[in-house]
Amino acid sequence: MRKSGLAFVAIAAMAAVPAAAQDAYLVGVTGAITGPAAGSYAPVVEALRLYIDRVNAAGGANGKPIRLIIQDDSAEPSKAAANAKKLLTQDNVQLLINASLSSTYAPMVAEITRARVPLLFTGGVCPKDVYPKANDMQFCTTAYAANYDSRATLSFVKDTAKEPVRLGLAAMAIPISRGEIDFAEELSKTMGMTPVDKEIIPPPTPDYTPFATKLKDANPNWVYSWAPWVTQVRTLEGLRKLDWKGNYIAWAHIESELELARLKDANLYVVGANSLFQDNLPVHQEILAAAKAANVSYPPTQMTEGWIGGMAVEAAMKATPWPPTPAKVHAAMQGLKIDTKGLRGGPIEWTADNHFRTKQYYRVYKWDTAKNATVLVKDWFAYDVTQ
Amino acid sequence: MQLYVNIAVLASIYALIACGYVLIYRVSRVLNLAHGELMMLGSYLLLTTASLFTGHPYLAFAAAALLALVVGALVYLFLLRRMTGEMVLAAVLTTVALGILLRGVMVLIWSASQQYPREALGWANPAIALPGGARISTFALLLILSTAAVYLSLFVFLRFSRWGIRMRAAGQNPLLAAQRGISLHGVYALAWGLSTFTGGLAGMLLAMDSGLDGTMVVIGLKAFPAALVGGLDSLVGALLGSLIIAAAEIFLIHHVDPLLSDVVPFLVLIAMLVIRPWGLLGTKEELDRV
Amino acid sequence: MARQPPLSRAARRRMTAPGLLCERARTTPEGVAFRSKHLGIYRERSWLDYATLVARCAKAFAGLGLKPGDRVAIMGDACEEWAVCDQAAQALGAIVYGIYPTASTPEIEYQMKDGGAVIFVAENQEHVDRILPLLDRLPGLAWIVVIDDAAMFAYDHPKLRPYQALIDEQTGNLAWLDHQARLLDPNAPAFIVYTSGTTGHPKGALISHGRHLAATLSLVECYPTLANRPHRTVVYLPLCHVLGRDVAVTLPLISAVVPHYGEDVEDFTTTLFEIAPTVLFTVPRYMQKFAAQILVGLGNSSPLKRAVYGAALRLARRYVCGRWENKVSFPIMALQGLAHATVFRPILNKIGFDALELVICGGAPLPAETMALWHMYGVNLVEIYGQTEAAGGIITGQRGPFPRPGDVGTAPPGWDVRLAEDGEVLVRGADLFEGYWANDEATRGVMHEDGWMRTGDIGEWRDGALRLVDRARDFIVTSGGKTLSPSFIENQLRASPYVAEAMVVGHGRKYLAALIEIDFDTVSDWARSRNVSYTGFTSLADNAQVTALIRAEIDRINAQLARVEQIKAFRIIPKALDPEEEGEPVTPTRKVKRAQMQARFSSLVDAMYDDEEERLVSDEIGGVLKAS
Amino acid sequence: MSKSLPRASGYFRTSYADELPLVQTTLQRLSLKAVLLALLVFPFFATSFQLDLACQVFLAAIGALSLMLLTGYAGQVSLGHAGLIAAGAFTAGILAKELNAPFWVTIPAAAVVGALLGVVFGLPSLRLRGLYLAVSTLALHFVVVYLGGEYETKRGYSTGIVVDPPKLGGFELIDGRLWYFVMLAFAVGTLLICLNLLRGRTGRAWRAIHSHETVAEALGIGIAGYKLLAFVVSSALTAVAGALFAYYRGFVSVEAFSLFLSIQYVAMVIIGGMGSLLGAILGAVFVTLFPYAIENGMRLLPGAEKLAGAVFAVNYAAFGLVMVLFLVFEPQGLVGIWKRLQSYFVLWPFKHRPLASGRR
Repeated sequence: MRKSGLAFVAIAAMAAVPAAAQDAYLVGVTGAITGPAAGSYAPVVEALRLYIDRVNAAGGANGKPIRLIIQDDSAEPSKAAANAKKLLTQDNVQLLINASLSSTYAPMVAEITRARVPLLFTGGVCPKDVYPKANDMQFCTTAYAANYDSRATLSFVKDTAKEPVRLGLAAMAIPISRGEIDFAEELSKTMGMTPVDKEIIPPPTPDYTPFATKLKDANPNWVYSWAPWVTQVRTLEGLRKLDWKGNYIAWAHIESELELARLKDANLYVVGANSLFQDNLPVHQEILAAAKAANVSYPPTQMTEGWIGGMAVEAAMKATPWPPTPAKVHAAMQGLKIDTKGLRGGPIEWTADNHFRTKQYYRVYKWDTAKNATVLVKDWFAYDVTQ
Repeated sequence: MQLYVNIAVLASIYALIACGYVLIYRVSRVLNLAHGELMMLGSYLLLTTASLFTGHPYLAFAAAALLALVVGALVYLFLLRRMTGEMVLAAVLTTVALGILLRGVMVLIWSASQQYPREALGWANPAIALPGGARISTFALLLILSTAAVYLSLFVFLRFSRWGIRMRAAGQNPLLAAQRGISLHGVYALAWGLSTFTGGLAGMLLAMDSGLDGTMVVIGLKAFPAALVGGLDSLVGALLGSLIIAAAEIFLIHHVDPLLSDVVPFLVLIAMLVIRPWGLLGTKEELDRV
Repeated sequence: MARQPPLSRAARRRMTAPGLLCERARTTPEGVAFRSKHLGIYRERSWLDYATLVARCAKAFAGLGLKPGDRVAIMGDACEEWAVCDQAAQALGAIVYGIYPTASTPEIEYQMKDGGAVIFVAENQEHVDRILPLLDRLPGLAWIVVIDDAAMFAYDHPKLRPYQALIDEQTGNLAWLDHQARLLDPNAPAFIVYTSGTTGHPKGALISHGRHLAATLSLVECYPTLANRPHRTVVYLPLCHVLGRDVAVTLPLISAVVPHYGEDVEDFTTTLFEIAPTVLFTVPRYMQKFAAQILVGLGNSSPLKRAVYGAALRLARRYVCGRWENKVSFPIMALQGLAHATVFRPILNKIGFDALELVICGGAPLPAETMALWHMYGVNLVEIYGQTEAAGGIITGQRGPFPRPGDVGTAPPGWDVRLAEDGEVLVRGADLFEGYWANDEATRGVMHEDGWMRTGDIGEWRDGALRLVDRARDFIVTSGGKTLSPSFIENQLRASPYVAEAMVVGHGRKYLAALIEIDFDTVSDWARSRNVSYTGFTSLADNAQVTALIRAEIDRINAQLARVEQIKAFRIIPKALDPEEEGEPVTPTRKVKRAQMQARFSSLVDAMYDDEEERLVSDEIGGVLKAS
Repeated sequence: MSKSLPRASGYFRTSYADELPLVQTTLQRLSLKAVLLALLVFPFFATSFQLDLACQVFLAAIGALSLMLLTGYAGQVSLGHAGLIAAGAFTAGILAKELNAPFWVTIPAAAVVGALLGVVFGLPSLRLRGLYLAVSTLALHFVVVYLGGEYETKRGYSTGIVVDPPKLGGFELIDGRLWYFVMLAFAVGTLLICLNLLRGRTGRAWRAIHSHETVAEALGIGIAGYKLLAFVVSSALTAVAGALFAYYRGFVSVEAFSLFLSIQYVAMVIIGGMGSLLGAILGAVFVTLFPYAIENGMRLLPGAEKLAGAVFAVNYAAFGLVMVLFLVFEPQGLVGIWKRLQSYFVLWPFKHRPLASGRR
């Protein structure tokens, strides 16, 4: 009967349901902590946890701790749906957080719409639903803003380019990236640029050179990529390998600070909404100290997004009178103003019909070979989020 | 010209990975679906040895390659050996399960972030200009050379060395081989070791060229159609298959739609399976039932 | 399945079996007469089907020229065609006798000559092969009817007739059969049963229609449940044995017992399991065998299961002692109920015994230990005592339920039983056999003019019940002058699960010794569980560890015996006793023929005494040799 | 693999029709009733999360049963199961989205699409066997997923197609308990379809093909027809599961149908125990619930809170480990354990069946 022991252990473990403590604000998190996409989302969850730990150590919100219940969805939509169901119905969380790939959004939205619990996106791209006129239940803190990002990038390109822009575009073969790059392609035409080539690159590919070759053959002087960091950087490396000397502009993912220093590429620009650690603001020191204390497995420079997410959670919970209910949290979030302490160009403000932010700020960084350091190319410039 | 260089690079990547599938399938008729994970493990091992032997990059590289060999043999001795006599499908699923286990363990040890073993070893990767205006990165060139070296030594090893002949014998007729006093377990362990070694080598070189993250597993799987098109039990076939798949992929990327590159290897594969199920150079065989 | 109207013996005596069959077919045509497994399913035969089959078979026999008074021999295992042929022949006024399917060729020849059958019904090709070489010496034999002609395609003998074809071409029906049955004289002989004597040639006991029915009624009188409610039973005893005939042919006619035939007698354990009979007629050997299998099976079970079984058995021992005394306290009863539900019932279920209401065991002495064990398991096992010469009835029977083991009960009404001066059991009644077939001398040997019949068994009365001591002539007088009953000791030996057969010797010797046939199944199980390697029966019998096992068994039994009764030496015979083989010292019913056995294994017997002498000597001198 | 005898004594068959009933003994009948009762009562005591788990199990069971039919009985290996589920889900999603089709149209439509795909998936089986066949189905999986992805992107449903809950005369099927019964009904229906197919001529033909194709052909079994039939039936059932998935989760997206899903289904079949419908169900239960079990199990460990960051990697690894252990130590699968457990009680208090030899 030795072999059936396994089964018994499994059954015993199934039977054990953790007792839910009801003296805390309950926040459910589902994120891509394992799986191929984990590199971009696990640090977010880690930072979120660190931040909330600090909040709790400092007395929590309204004298009550905030309890994070974290689930892993490996970026699988069905797992995310199941997680959401569990967090909503078994743990009775008052707020749900998504830190995963965009493919997990739809199933989670379906769940929260039924349960009437607010959903906060902290890891991936902000869905259109949080833009005005916002979906009642969805909120977003992440830097990414579909369409605004491309607008900011292309306007920067237009301002920076000294000659007519022949724009190359690179996307990853996932819908969200393709959609943004398609938008950028159309936008570039209206801005007087010439899109010369668009590469849509399947996610796992052993060699980016073939795509880079095709891109290079179209002879662009600027290449814009808005995709997961892997695709952005590998395409760049492929182009450089082929001796392409043009300018490359990409989205500033959480990895970008370390990557700029690694690549040391004079013509690589990154556009982003977060300030980098080289600014060395007090909040950056705070993050570094916390990460060091907790001995985290991810570089602290990748923790900005999660930290901002934590700030949003803290602010939301502090604005929610005890005892909390999803409705109260929701009401509190409708008019929340989150001070990002310099991590962003301005605060994140939510209104009844704008759950994104009223102003989206951007900055452009690049590597300066002379200084051997990352430098700010363009300081905060903002777009009003209206439509 | 660049196109042909690209084909050469991609084909060598596929070929170096595919020979791992072939080595194991040839001797034990097991399809190792954990090859991608073992490949990734090889590159992570390099990361670790790089930090252990700081300042001695060659030593670190050699140690990692040796470790990969040992890991492969251990995988056979502790796991797949127990699956002899079970359904082939069960053995294949065991390798899948091993892959899942390895993935979890690797995230646990090395986290899921991007890693750059080349920087850890302190090597640069300058591009080299080739005649005809084409360019190739140092490590891509190294990869082509390694693939050539690996295939050459495998041919020599299988044809002339004592253990190589044993391996071929065990692949052709295990029963007869065992009766002739060949230690089947030894041969299988060797095959697993060599397979992981070549896979690990591929992983390391790839990681050196472009970095290391969780997607490497999938790359391991992409080389699989190459092995199958060539014939799962033929090394020359694997080489040829890799070339065909790589060429098809690159021409499609360049002239049709880059998106197709994901599907095309499998379309080529289906076409192959319909025409010659046992592959271009594979042996026609009565395949095992489930 | 209508209840039988209670009919007296006198009324039965005026009937015939074919007549009763017709009556049943008329009154309950749809009632199930028997079920017979064929290609995986139990075909149900209604009384009308049965009667029709018999009618067609009888017509076929008539077509083959069978006349009243002719003899028909049937050789084969129990199967529905056996019963149909038997009834068909009887319906024509012919006299039927069965030949053991395991009989040796000389035995077949003797019985064919002695009985003088004109039709030989063979179950299958195997039996045809036995009879064909004898045909030249059997001029009276006109036809050979083969029941199962599956393997008969290469046979082309003018006397061969396939049963199915014979039946198929006939159009006999109930009315015709009824007509035939009315022509029968109830006092006319119906069949012969050859008694498998342990000495000399078998003798054919001639039994008439009416008396057989009346005698068999004694079973129903003793065990009214047989007629009071529907019962399932399994037919596996050979039909040429009188008990087998009772179960398969006669009892169904006069009670509510429905026989079930298995696909093959060899598979009767499967049949038992599938049918889960409510009554079972059996001989001690099977009950010993089943018990041994259970014990060995339990011995191989896990310690937990064994412990649970052990606890249940201890309880059952207390319960069954009380049960025999008819005083059981309520707590014990409740606990026994628990033990029964959790342990014994699952055990019985495995062999299809869990629905048993009554097990009737006869034919040979049943070891008291075996009976007690079954009582503990909750099986109502009763012992009957009968003889072929009692025409299918029983001389005595334990009524039960759960009678104390050790006796064979009391006589049913209609029999007078008394003991002769030398203790021999004598019986008198109206329904005895007619006499031995063509052997008046033998008949006179057992039938006294005053109506008392000698049974040849030694008995004694104990608490009003008959207790059998021994077969009259089987006594051992040791050289010490002690008169001992070997069968008593042999029964003790046979109660061991590892002993299939035992014969105690010692006539004119200083002490008793035993020849042991090991039970191949249980001993080989035992050997496997202990990694004792063996190749077959002989190597197992030769094995030193097996010898040690048997020695331990004998030592255990010796402890319960008086000093003079103890077995001092034993030998395991190197070969299984096979009744099918010619000249084997065992009857088809596996009774040991003492003289032949002793002659056959004389070297072993002598060795037991020689060896013993040597051992005694060596014991004496052992110290001396070692000292030097 | 003929039908075994009843496990208790006293059940004999007097006609061949008696062999057909699915339950033979009283004990079987009683336990079946108990299981059914438990299944019917469960939703009234379960939390919504448990209901969700149950629904996942039922969905997985439909898929696993149909794969078992194909792999465990007909002997045709398939790694394209996720592709078929995707096909069903996309059929339902697209029809609901584009044509506003009600679910009683989309679900049969999914079955039809599945059946058609089954023919396509099955065609290679006429030439291929074993691993090669598995690989060809794998290739088809990629094709299906590619097409689905193209549809998503081209129509602008970049994060998946949202599918509205099925409506029945103005009543929306959203309640978890109701879904539970719907899923249960579909799962039981699938089980009955499988049972009925397997105990008839079709099932016997499949088993014959599985054991030996040439011999089966010599027996007059139309190999091609029955192989294709296996693929068609299995694919149709799987596609229905996909359509249900689309409605239940309320969305369809290519990311939900990765290769890993196919592997999970193969794992269900093997961990459950090849060649047993019960095995498919047990495998579905195990593979679906096991990750949650590990998660809960990990929580029970001391200092689990400290490990929070590593928990999920450990979960992932543990899933692989348990699969490995199962394959190595329990090649008969869960059904092997179940049978041992069952025979422990059926044979109680014996270890082996006594009198089994049939010798006298």
